[in-house]
Amino acid sequence: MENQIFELQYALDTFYFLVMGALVMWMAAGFSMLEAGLVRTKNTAEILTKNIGLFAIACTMYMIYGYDLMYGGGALLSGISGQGETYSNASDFYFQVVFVATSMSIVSGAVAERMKLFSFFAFAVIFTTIIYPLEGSWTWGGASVFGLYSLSDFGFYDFAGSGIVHMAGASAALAGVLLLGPRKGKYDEAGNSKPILGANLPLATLGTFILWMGWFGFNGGSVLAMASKESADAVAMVFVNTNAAAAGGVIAALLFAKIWFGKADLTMALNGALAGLVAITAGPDTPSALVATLIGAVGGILVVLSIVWFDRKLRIDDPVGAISVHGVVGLWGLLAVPLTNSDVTFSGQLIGAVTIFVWVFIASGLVWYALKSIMGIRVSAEEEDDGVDLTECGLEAYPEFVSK
Amino acid sequence: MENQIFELQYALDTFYFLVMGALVMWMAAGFSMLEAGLVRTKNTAEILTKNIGLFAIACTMYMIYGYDLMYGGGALLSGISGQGETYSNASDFYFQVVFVATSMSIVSGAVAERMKLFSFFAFAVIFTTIIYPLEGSWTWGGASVFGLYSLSDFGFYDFAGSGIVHMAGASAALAGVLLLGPRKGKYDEAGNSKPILGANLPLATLGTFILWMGWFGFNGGSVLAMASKESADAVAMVFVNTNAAAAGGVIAALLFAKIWFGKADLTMALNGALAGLVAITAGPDTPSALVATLIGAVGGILVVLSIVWFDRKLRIDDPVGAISVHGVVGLWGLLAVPLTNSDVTFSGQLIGAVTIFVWVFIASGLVWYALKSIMGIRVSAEEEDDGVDLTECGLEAYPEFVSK
Amino acid sequence: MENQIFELQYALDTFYFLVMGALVMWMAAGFSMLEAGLVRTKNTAEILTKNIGLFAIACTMYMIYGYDLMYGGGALLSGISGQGETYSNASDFYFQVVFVATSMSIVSGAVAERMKLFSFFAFAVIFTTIIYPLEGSWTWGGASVFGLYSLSDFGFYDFAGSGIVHMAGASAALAGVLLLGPRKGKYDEAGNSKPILGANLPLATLGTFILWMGWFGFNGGSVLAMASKESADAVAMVFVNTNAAAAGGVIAALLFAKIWFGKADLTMALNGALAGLVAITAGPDTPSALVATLIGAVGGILVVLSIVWFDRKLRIDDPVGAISVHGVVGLWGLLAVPLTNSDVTFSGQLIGAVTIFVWVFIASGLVWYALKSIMGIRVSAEEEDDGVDLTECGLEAYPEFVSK
Amino acid sequence: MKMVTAIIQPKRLDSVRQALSEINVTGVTATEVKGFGRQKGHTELYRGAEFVVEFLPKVKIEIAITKEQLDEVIESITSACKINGGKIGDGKIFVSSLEQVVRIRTGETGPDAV
Amino acid sequence: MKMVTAIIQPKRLDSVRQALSEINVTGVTATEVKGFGRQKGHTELYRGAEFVVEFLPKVKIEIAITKEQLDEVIESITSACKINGGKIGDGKIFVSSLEQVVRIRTGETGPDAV
Amino acid sequence: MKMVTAIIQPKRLDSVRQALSEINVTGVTATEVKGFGRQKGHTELYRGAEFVVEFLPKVKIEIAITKEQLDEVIESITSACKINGGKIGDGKIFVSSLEQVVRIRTGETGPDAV
Ligand SMILES: Nc1ncnc2c1ncn2[C@@H]1O[C@H](COP(=O)(O)OP(=O)(O)O)[C@@H](O)[C@H]1O
Ligand SMILES: Nc1ncnc2c1ncn2[C@@H]1O[C@H](COP(=O)(O)OP(=O)(O)O)[C@@H](O)[C@H]1O
Ligand SMILES: Nc1ncnc2c1ncn2[C@@H]1O[C@H](COP(=O)(O)OP(=O)(O)O)[C@@H](O)[C@H]1O
Repeated sequence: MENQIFELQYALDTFYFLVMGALVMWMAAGFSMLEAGLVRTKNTAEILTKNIGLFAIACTMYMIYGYDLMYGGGALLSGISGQGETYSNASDFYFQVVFVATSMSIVSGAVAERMKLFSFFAFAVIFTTIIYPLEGSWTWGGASVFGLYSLSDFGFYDFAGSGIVHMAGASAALAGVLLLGPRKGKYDEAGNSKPILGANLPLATLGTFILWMGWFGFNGGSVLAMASKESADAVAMVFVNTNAAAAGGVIAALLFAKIWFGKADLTMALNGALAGLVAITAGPDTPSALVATLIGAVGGILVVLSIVWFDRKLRIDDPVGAISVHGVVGLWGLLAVPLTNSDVTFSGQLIGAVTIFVWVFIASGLVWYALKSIMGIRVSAEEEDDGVDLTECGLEAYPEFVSK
Repeated sequence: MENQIFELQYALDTFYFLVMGALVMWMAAGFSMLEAGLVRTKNTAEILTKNIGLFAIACTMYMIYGYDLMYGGGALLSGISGQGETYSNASDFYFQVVFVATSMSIVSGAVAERMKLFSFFAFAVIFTTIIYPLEGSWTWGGASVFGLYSLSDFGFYDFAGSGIVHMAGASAALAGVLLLGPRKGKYDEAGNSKPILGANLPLATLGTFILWMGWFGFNGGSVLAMASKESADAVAMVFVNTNAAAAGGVIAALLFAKIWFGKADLTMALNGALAGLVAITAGPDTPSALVATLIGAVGGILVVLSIVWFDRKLRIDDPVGAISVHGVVGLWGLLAVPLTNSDVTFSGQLIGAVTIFVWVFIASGLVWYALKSIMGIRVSAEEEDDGVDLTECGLEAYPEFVSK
Repeated sequence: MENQIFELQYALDTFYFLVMGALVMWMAAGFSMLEAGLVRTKNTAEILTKNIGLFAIACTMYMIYGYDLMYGGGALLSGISGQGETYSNASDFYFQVVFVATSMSIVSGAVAERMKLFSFFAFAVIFTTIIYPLEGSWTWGGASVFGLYSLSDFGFYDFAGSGIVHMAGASAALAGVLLLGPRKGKYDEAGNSKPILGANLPLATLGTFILWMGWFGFNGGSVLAMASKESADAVAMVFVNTNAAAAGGVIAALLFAKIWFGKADLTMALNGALAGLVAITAGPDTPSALVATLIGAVGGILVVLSIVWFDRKLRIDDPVGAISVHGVVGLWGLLAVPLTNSDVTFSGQLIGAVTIFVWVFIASGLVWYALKSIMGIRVSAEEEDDGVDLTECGLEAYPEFVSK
Repeated sequence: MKMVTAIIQPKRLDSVRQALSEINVTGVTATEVKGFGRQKGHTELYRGAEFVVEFLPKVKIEIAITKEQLDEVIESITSACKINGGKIGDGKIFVSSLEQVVRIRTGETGPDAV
Repeated sequence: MKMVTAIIQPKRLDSVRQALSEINVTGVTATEVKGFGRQKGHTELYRGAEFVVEFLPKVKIEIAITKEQLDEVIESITSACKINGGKIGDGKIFVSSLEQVVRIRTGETGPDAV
Repeated sequence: MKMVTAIIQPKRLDSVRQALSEINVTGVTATEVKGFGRQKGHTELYRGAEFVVEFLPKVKIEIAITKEQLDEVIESITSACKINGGKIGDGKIFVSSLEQVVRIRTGETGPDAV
């Protein structure tokens, strides 16, 4: 009978992992819709192709080698057909694999509308096989950083991956964007930023809601256990805080945009929701719901400032604001943890953040650079004018609609 | 070991609440897409902003005070960081908070295309902090109505909220619409109704499917327990009946529209699905699947009649049919309970319905009226012509598409 | 206490069924969006109506009689209000009913843009009441084929329905398409295929992601149990393999299309994902993740070949590629099982496949033929030119957009 | 015969159509266009960056008429579009000469075909 | 030089294009428009309320040609659009005079540029 | 008065608009059209089947001007659209005569109304 109880606990934990993982998988649709809504019509089919392609690549490469590098267990999942200790190993892999896809998804938005599709896929192969898994091995995997130091010694804490997943994706994106340059027409000769409007805001909004929903799996699943009173309470609190932070992000971004721009800019409200979610991801377990709302709200304000700052001051062209949402706010998420978690220090968080950023940024930069030399990473100016849908995919996203 | 079993039960019930709650949260996306599809292009970005904003407001205000008013436990969730008896308190809050957001979502569709965005948000603050929670305290909360009488004494029964959530939202919407008046151009001088076509029916259909899916959480979660044979059977039956009623609503509305109008009006099929769902929500636990189908089918016919009646006879302009779907059919749902549940009486249901309607309608009317006096609730005629997207949000939903 | 443990297991299994079923229900939205994205604007509202209508019909007819025919238990679910042995009977019905809807959904895409709406609904009634349930009774139901032979004697194995659900739907579609003929303008006098472009690829992509997500319920739920270590491990492995096969399908289809056509055709990537999913559905329980990826990849290549072959060689006009995705790849899925499951033989699989195909194709053909004689199945050439949205539904999907 | 082309505010299309049918104009073709005249576009903010909406949405209507109808048609369009004494953006009317008109259905040509 | 403008049923665009290429017309511009002539819109029901679809979707094609090509072009369009002896809605052709044509690429002008 | 109609590449719209405002053209109307001239469409593959994209997306701009402005306007459009010495697809300009122009707002007519 003891065994039956164990089996039930095992089954519940496994089931919990699978349901949470399915929600995270759903985030792939969220990123696709968000990005498809924020680019121009002529680049829509390509970004959809990019998103479904990168998800498939991430799932395959992480299965082949990435999971082994991050957590051990053998390439090709050789070690996970067997059973786990308190839940099925396969469910753990399933939950982890959708995380690497999330991190990769962040990149696709930032490099949108001008990157060669297959260069992007080549990058995705390396990012999901090595760059992310190695960084993941230092953090969640517990390995030491190139044998030099161990992040756990500094008490680095990143509950569900504000840094490990989101800032990592943003760091890779930043490296790519720097090498790629802004979209044609984004800055005039005087260096003034010229807005390029997203073509389909209902899609972008849908994407945001999908991400919001999926994030319950992202954070909720990161408790890694459900089948006890303690873990059940923890998961429930994580759900509440995740939701609260997203709500705080929306309200703050909306009000802030209204005050600053005089208009309730929908795209900023969407970025605010995502910023709230990214902000709470490093520590959704310790704050109260009110504090979670505030952490999200700070994220919501930060993201508006950061998007404008990247766009107008740094002249870094990030069509969907991915670097701000996942990078800048990801960092804020890491640094906010010590506010409510006394086991965590600012310095430890900073060391972790720097470690992740330096590794991912440099490694990604080198890979982008190599790809640039070998196959090129940017489409020609003429192809950019015509839209990458035609040149990369040979079709249009809305062939019947009259569009610019 | 007994404790282990208790913990497992506790974990399963908590997990069940969280999964059901995530489905209900997902309904926010459903309302957004439904409404975005049924308004004109020029008002699409604004209604998306309204929907994501109201969800955030509902989550925050209910956390700050609404939950306390409805169920006690302290403002700011001070009482719920602790643990529950048979499931986590936090999971209960999570499940409840998405209900208030649902009720609020109903309003946004009815007042679409002409209301000031920030007046709407102001209303949302009051509705989700006081109007809905107070009404909820009388019903699910068990408190007496202003100390006068107690609905439980009349055996009022509203399983998942046909009245408490849906009719309540519709009552608030009705009060708003009456003060707001119809959209410009909706009625000609002779008082003839002029249709204003929804701009994007695939979005509206997507929204309906999202709501359908989310409703399994809405009704299924309202059993409030999963971890016993009895409750598991109950939840399963609720799922079956919820699905059956929606199906009945679709078929009835489609056939009825085909016979009446000569065409299989898609928008009526969508309203039919929602009507089926609203109709069964007051009592998805007692009917057989066949009876549930019929209850839904009656809802599907009612909704077609009601939409036409409101539009052409009463000249109340409700762009998405929210008052009919959630109000009229919500009432039908309440009154249908005694048909299959012998513990419930028509009179009890009627008293409950009247109580909810009177309170929400009057309280909302006063708030709308106050807002009208203070900040105005309607955009100017010129702004309405140009579309609220430009004037309220400063952007267009589909900036590249040529539209009216 | 033993009883408590039993109740917990019962509750967990029931809950698992319901969650998996909700995911499968969600596939209805996936098919709707996929098909709405792949037809022309002028036929979009009608295909949405078709999809929500068929889902409602499937749910109602299977409740009235289909479930009884397939698994026994009495018409009108008379036998299932009671309780099950290890899980609630109602949850089993819920899980099964969304399968018949899936099978029916496959048909709607293939006959799109030219079929009469109500003839389609009439077919749906018969397919979901008799044709599918009878076939299902021979396979999952365990009954003998017209008293002649029993598929279980041949060891026929179809885990979640590559053949029973997907190939069956495709067989019914093929019979319909043959009687219906190609869309006007699809082939010129010389018999050359003229592409007819899908009008909204973001919708089609969304639909694919929805199906991908829903498929975890489709395959994962088909383990039919969760509440033991063994079944939990099995469900987890099924999730991993389902995901791996879809990923393999995307990569293979994308690369193959890139090599063959010179372009990364998004629609082929989408079909590749679905092909991967269909391919693994007959046996997601036995392969390793790597082998599952390969089974999906073969599906991805097959689907590209098959779509081109049906279109250009056989001149069978299947607007969304349903016959290739679900039929051809469904067969591949059945035949791939013996590769990793030693209890299964090629011959057994072939006999099962032929049985399903012959029955469904002939029975459906007769029904289509009868409908053609009685009420006609094809709209007039003029109606086809104008688009079925106007003639069947009396409205346009995007009334404001200027479209062809 | 004359071709009258008017560029008007989209929101006036309905009243123009009514005004024209009152004077028995039996054919109109409308196109969605973007334009600017004296009415320059306005400045908008998108994600915090300013931009000028150069082209504003307009509707172009084309009406083929006989010489005799010309003044009445111009008058009719003008009064349907000139609101509150005339505001920038109210629109513009262009008149050119038509050499031939053919009604495909009947093959009629000239003023009869208009 | 002449500018021929035809308003046709969208479903005829393909046949017109073919008919024109058979008589060596080398340039065509097409616009999606809405219009009404003798063919009045029909009444539809939306959510139970009647409304008249005033403007029907049409395609406008513009073809710049030399004077010599005029009759042939009109003939060609007419026969591609007149179906079953002529139905209301088949369309209308307008001809006006062109003073100048310039091919941007080469700078050619006049009939050579057409 | 003249009506200048130019069919150009969509991507040139911005430079044409700028070029025109430099020579003080105060009104422009733009329409999204599809067209072909010498530049024939290209062949695409969709789901493995070849098809010819007959009509390519273009923008039509219409500019009403006085006779005096004509040469300058043609020159200005030409130089904004002729890229790299002229490529097929660069576009075409049509000029016709305008008999009358009316500014609705003020009722002005003739050259003053342009
Ligand atoms: N000279 C012109 N050439 C072409 N179109 C013009 C011209 N002037 C005005 N238009 C069109 O008419 C529309 C309305 O012009 P408007 O701003 O009312 O003109 P005005 O200069 O008389 O105030 C413009 O948006 C533009 O599409
Ligand atoms: N007088 C007109 N002026 C402008 N456009 C016209 C006129 N008459 C017809 N049209 C255009 O031609 C289209 C086809 O007209 P149609 O109904 O076939 O004409 P009719 O039957 O009167 O000859 C109309 O939809 C409209 O766009
Ligand atoms: N004869 C014509 N009549 C109408 N439109 C034309 C004609 N010739 C060209 N066009 C329009 O001009 C556009 C650009 O033509 P282009 O291919 O650059 O012409 P060219 O023949 O000078 O190379 C075409 O896409 C078409 O819309």
